[in-house]
Amino acid sequence: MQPSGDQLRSTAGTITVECRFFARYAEILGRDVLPLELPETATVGDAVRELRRTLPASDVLPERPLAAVNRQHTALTGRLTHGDELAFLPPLAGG
Amino acid sequence: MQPSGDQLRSTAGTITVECRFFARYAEILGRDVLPLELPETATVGDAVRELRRTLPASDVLPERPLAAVNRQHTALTGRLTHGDELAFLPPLAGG
Amino acid sequence: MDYCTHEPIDVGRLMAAVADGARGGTVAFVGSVRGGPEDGPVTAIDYSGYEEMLTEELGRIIGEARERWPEASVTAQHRLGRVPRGEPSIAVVVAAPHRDEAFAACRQVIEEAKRRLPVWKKELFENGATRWREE
Amino acid sequence: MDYCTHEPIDVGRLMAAVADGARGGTVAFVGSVRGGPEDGPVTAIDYSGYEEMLTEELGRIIGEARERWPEASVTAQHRLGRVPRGEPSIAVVVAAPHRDEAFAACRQVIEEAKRRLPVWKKELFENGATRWREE
Repeated sequence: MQPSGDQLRSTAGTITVECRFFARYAEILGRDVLPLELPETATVGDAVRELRRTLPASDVLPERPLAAVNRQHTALTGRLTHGDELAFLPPLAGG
Repeated sequence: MQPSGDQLRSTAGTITVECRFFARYAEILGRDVLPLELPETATVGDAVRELRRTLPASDVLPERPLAAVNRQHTALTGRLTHGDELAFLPPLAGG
Repeated sequence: MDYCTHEPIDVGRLMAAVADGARGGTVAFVGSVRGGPEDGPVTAIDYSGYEEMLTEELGRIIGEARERWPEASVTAQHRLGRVPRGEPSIAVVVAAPHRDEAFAACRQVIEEAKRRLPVWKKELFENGATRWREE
Repeated sequence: MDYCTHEPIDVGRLMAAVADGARGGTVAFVGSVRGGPEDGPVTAIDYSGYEEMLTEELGRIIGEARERWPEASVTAQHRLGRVPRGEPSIAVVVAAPHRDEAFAACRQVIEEAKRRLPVWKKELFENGATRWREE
């Protein structure tokens, strides 16, 4: 049985996540959202490597940035699922 | 040389202090002030013993009550001086 | 601001009194008259105090906190008289450059106030009864 | 009360929201925009946040405190947008039957908020310059 999201996948065996950038990252990258296609086994760390390889000015994104998946803090080893909202968070400065 | 307060002393070799009672003590004793004559070497503890010996309903005053001399917490061993304000404090319940 | 008041405590005013652009962390403790299940149907507490000593002693307690945390701005107020259930009887407010100091100083002042202030409370119950409460 | 606001934080309203006759101790932490000597002439901070996550994460942090101190009533609010020097950017308020719990829960919430909330600040200086502040 196949996951029901499969029909939305851009290519067989891949998933698409919505990357979101905030604060300094958004300012330097000049964007705050970006759809990203990844292999269906991809982790957050894989997304980081793909972005650092392809995005202009992508060195603003460190090798190990803080990340959140679907509005929850997530480790770089966290697995991604098609349709996830993947946010990259500059060092937090709340309060 | 004699302390200058000596002229105010009721009897040679004695001092007078103003006892103050609060809250439950004042309620049960039926008074909130009382002048007390004591030997000039008297301590707070001596004043307690004298009050417990002479005052009606004085058993409201425990053997070791909280006491303050001139608005500062004072141990029972604290020496008294003529004219001191000697307050007896029921268990504190501030805040 | 007087350390002892017979009026309702205005916590916002106390917070404004310690505020200042250089102190980013403010901690306030507010103690209120409690009348929950474990307290019985208390409608109010009559607070009485040895007022001259209360003022002096709270001044000493605040002075000790200022000495220990020189960058902190500290104030406090104890209410006397009849305080209805739910209303504040004491407030301690500390502003400091960093929150560690603000928490520590606020905590020290309320602990010392509870331990040292010459204040007594008489509970008033719904049925009109009263009782000295000694904790 | 929303956990995230673009308006000035009303600390008195937050305190009223947690108050209740059974909880005698209330502790509030208020963090304000600092512009003291060590901070340079900061006139305001522009706070930006990942708002959907900020709301969810602050809700989780408050939920953790409520779970650990079940008798406590806990609320908090983070302000976003331009906050002038001296005005609160965050407030955490806890009411509890006893002050130990109120202090502990308030402290846990502000520490977790500082550690976990997706919020960023850009300092605005008197001369018009701006700077991302990463702590």
